[in-house]
Amino acid sequence: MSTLAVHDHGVAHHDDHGHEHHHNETFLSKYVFSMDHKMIAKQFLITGITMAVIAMILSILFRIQLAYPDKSFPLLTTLLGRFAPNGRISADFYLSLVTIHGTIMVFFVLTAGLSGTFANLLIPLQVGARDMASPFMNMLSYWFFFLASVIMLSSFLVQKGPASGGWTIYPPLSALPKAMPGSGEGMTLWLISMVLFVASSLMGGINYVSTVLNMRTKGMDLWKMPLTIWALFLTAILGILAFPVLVAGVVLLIFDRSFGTSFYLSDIVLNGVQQPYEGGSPILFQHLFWFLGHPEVYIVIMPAMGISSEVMSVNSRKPIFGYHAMVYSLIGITVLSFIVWGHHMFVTGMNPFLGGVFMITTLIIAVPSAVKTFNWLATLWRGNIRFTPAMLFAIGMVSFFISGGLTGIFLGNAALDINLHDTYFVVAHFHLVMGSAAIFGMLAGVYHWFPKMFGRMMDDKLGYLHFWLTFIGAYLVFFPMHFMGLDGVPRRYYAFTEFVSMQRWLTVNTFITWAAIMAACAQVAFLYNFISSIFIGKKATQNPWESNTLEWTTPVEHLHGNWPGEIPTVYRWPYDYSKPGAEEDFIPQTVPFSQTMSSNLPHDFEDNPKGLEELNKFTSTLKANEQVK
Amino acid sequence: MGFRKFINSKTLLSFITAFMLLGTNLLMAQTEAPAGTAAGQPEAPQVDWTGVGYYLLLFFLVCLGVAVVGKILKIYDLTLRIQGKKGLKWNTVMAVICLVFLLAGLYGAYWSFTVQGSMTLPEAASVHGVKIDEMFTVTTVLTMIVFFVTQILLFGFLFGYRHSEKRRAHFLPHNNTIEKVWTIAPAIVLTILVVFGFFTWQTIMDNTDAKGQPASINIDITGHQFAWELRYPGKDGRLGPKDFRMISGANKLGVNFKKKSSFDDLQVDTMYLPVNKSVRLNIFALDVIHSVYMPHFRVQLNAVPGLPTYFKFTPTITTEKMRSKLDDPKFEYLVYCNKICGGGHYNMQKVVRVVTEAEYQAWLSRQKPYLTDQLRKELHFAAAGQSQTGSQNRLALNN
Amino acid sequence: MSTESHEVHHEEGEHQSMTKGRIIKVALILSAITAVEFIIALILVPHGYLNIKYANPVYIVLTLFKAFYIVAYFMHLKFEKMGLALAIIVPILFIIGLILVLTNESHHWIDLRM
Amino acid sequence: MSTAVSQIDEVKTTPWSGGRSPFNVEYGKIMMWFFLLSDAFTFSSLLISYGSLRFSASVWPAADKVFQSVPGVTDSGAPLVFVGIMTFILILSSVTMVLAVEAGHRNAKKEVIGWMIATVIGGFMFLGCQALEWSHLHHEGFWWGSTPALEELGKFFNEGGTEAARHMTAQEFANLFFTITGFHGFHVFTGVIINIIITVNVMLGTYEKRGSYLMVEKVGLYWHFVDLVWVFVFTFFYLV
Ligand code: HEA
Ligand code: HEA
Ligand code: CUA
Ligand SMILES: [Cu+2]
Repeated sequence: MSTLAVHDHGVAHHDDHGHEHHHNETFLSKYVFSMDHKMIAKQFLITGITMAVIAMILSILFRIQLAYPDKSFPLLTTLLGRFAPNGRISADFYLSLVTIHGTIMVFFVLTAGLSGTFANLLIPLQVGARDMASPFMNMLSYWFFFLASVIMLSSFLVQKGPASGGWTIYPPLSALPKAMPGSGEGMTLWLISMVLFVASSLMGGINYVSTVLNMRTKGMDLWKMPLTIWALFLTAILGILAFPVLVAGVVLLIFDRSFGTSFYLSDIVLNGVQQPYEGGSPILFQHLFWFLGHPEVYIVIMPAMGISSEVMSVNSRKPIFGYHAMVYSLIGITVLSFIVWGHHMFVTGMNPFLGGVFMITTLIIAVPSAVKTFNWLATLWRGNIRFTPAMLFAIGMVSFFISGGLTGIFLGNAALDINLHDTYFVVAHFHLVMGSAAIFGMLAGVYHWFPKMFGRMMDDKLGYLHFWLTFIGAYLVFFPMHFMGLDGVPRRYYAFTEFVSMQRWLTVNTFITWAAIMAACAQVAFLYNFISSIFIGKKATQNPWESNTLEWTTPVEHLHGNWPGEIPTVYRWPYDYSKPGAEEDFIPQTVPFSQTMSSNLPHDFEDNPKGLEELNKFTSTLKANEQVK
Repeated sequence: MGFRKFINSKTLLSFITAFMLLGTNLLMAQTEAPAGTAAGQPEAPQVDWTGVGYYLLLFFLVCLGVAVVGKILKIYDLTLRIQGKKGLKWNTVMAVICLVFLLAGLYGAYWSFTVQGSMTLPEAASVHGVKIDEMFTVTTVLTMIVFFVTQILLFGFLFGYRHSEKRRAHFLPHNNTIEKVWTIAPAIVLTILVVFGFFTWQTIMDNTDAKGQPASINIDITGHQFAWELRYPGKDGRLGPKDFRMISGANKLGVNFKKKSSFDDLQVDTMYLPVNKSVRLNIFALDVIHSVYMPHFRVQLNAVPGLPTYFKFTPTITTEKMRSKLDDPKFEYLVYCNKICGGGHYNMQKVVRVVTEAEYQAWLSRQKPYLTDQLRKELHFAAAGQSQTGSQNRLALNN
Repeated sequence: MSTESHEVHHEEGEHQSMTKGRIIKVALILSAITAVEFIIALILVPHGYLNIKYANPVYIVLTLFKAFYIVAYFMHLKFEKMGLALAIIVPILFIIGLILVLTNESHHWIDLRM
Repeated sequence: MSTAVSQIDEVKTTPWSGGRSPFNVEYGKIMMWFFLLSDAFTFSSLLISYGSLRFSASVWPAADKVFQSVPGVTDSGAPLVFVGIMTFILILSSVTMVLAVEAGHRNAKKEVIGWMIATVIGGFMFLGCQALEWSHLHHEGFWWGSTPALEELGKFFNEGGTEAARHMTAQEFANLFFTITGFHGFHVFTGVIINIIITVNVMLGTYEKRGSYLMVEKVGLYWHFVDLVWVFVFTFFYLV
């Protein structure tokens, strides 16, 4: 990281540096402590998938409890031991399951797993760099993430079970070790794991940002970057600015837990005993948490948006519609996401005045989102659509984002949120938009760039099977939840048997659970497809999807520094698909305009007047010739 | 072609077992149901492994089925190719499935709206609740239009513009006018929603008693793990102050009895509310955050330790009326706890009865004062002793 | 997104970075500001020349001045390209949002505790 | 035609059009800047939390009554003198750091070493002072979760306020003071460690070989940032 000399030659110097690193390759330096961004990307992906599967199994476990609240499953006792005495998950452990499920899915799968994988894989490849700005910190970033994952999972081994205060760990519940079993060592481990995780994502983030800023190849100006890069770039910035605030909140929480301070605590009597806390405010934590928390949810969705845009453009053989609008809407979402966090706190005792303000800012976010949605639709319009599995998942992402986003409009309305807050309506909302849309974006990325990562193709048919089962499954799981929410069924409830009014939802719950199990089984198809294709998939060609972006100009066999010779220069934007007058229906970014005179448009030379003149000359001569004939 | 390996692959076997171990439970549930109901005996009931095996078998069969179908398709595909035909066009197949999904999905959504939609909350039983419900209808209409239009377009395009060798996609990078349109259109829709919503919110959250109308009834509701405590004002209509340092066995809420106003406060177990009288809930929590959630009145506000909050509303439908409306003689309004607060979070309810003014007064007169005889005795010595605990070493108590 | 215009300024900015002389000057300014703060805290306020209510804003303004000098000269941001400067300064605006909200909240907490 | 081609294919060479750093800044420095940006957010949130808790309190200990001692010299009657010294030390060490960087630009190894050592010493002195400050407050009875006895509290406050309120805010004050200055102290400490490492590297001539003292500049950035944070901590804990 500490090589460089004179500023101006930063890039150049970096390259030969990039090579120095990888002379003699041992197994350790190639597969374990690798500093090659492509390998690190794979590490992130595989860890991410593992965590995803674990979190999914957790969700199935607590779904079973919700579906059969008063039945006993001896197997659970066999699997979970003390957490499920005589065949039933205990109330506290149910909350642990939900909490860890949420935490893993949001942070470990969709933050590290998603950004980590695709930022590492795509940024250097698509902007034309030899490697990340600092391969070393990149490696550290992965290993911190790995450590965090291990610690998070290890909390299942402590006596009183993992953290169980919900993934939002509101104090006092999370601050008072005696308030519930999960707030003991489990919560401590959660906090430690989270600090490591933030360190990891910070190291990753600054790396991505400086790579995109500094290491673009010749000609790759900001308006020639693929939307994936834009999305990942802005995501990284979001992370850099949002996570530190969580750190502050967590630090104060740790002190409250272990050093007798009272930042978040006041006037507390825990089962009859006065606690000596005065003057703190639980609301303070909620502000600090959601100042991260809301940007976090966009950290989760924006890479998925970028990936889907790219995949949809490639597979409908059509330029993405309104490239500039897409970029500006991404920027808009990035900025807005920092001023809406209060919409999670409408009824938590926040000043109602602020509630009104946050409601306005929140609903504004729908506008850039609308632009994106409609642009996606316009991209499909009169396209020539190829249904690769990746394409299907990208489309699924759009469908889910619309459904989930629209429910967000209800929640964003403070007045309506009074009755919807913390009901299953919220659960439905964020599963559609995050648990489904973002996951589908990630899966689209996996199917699309698998050839780039592993040099082999995944099996299409299994991909189709996986998609339809998951797509239908997810809708079946999450659509009915809205109506439970509208009936005022609260979330984080261990059983709906205690309330007469909720018992009639039991059949629906059973149905949801089986739909979830179905969707979960569908993941077997994915996992089998994924693993087997790594070893026995059919070999990939260099540019299997006939795509324009730079990564497909690299050889199938990975090599450090990505390109054997010079890094190619970029001449055009990444979306010249089905350009009239071109013989192929795609023109890679590296093809100079002079080779495609017949297909050039004045629009291509907006910032190159000389070029425009030449083009006009050329066209006029063409016309002249025609007249001669 | 993956399917053969799909069946006889070891990696897969392990996955299947892993997943099926989860899928198995239903059957055992039936076999073990008695054990479950008689859940009290310490030793865990035995796992019925035949049940597990049964489900494993089932999954195998499914995989087999999938594999066979795959094979058949493959062979069919080959025969077509041998006959020099194009072979099976998966792309078209997918396009068709998309269309099918659209139609099925639309029907499914409709079904869900009608059937499950009818299971949702009855009409709002409070003044502001009605406003919220209007708000809700407007939002639903607008968003559902968007929902159906966009989804139909999405899947319609998928089918309509599926790949074909003859066509080329229409090169259309951008079109500023239409982009402006669909930036501004949602902006307008949202402005409507924002303005409408903003004023609704303001009116609901404005907790000051308007001049002229009588002051609203003050009721203290205090959450703790895992129950709600209620305190009503006595004749003076005022609630005495509280201090968590004064909490003791008999004085659960730490009411401060140095003040006169606390002497006639009442302790009640069911929340009775007079219909059409404005009520002001003063919301407290003793240990962790809870949330007073009364969905039928569209009322919710968190109970935060150290930060008293309050919510003002006016019930409009008596319990009786609501029972007849829903013709469910056992119907009760309820307070739920709607903020995760520990193991008992899922069962922290309190019955709310909305009654006529007369009934209310009658009921009120029957309630016992908070200041029980036992508490009287206790107070003489306890009052002093209690306040000390406040300033002990914090670490000791913390963990 | 284009900063061509600043290139020129930058080029010489790079090489005429911080001379010893300027360093000393900035150091003196910083000490001076600190000194002023002490005078306010130890003389003006105690002897009632200045009400604490007005002193606090003054402190904050002076602090911001110090911050400016440290960032601009010691951290050399003044001589970097405008682009970088903006990239660092603009995000700080979000902090202001947090400040506004939490000040508002803290006053609300007082009302609630009444 | 060939000229035409060349012009049509001509690639812009403006700062943002790739092939170079748009800021003419080497990537390591950009990374350092963004790291500092995010660290700035952490400290801001801590200070904002401090602010919100303090605003919502009725009374607050008066800085010039709490910080009255100059360890070793006097135990009271010298308000803010000691912290003045601390501040001055930190600013000085910041100055020496700039001088080291400036020397680095001239590739003057000897000078760099000299200034770096000066900086390290400054850092250690600051940490020492902070240790003294802490132990003093600790002896007076302030600590995480503990305050001086109720009757002694009076002397730390200007205006009235009930005894309960005073006890409460004194506690809040102690918690916030130790947490935030502690967090800052931790940054200073890491800064000193890094400085030492860099100094050693300079002595070994690592950067001389490399032809540039950029590394010194980067740690310089970090060190100034620590100073910057202190400026705010100082204002909000000792003055306001
Ligand atoms: C990927 C993550 C993601 C995304 C993208 C969103 C997007 C949005 N979310 Fe979501 N949200 C979460 C994840 C996400 N959310 C999570 C995890 C929670 C729960 C946290 C917890 O408590 O555990 C949550 C909770 C949550 C709440 C708090 C609910 C509560 O606890 O009471 C609110 C309230 O305002 C909200 C609002 C919104 C809004 C307005 C959007 C908007 O961005 C949506 C914008 C998109 C559209 C509007 C659809 C497309 C647009 C069109 C088709 C144009 C036409 C539309 C109109 C004209 C209306 N969300
Ligand atoms: C990405 C986020 C994500 C995902 C994917 C899921 C997936 C699921 N969730 Fe999760 N859930 C959360 C995030 C997520 N959830 C959060 C944040 C909470 C709140 C926690 C809290 O309250 O504190 C929550 C809470 C929550 C609840 C509420 C519990 C309660 O409040 O009592 C329920 C109830 O049914 C539920 C169910 C499910 C189900 C059935 C699935 C599954 O959909 C099951 C079906 C499986 C899939 C749809 C496939 C998923 C894909 C993979 C696993 C493959 C991975 C591969 C790659 C990523 C390449 N979840
Ligand atoms: Cu009480 Cu949840
Ligand atoms: Cu949000």
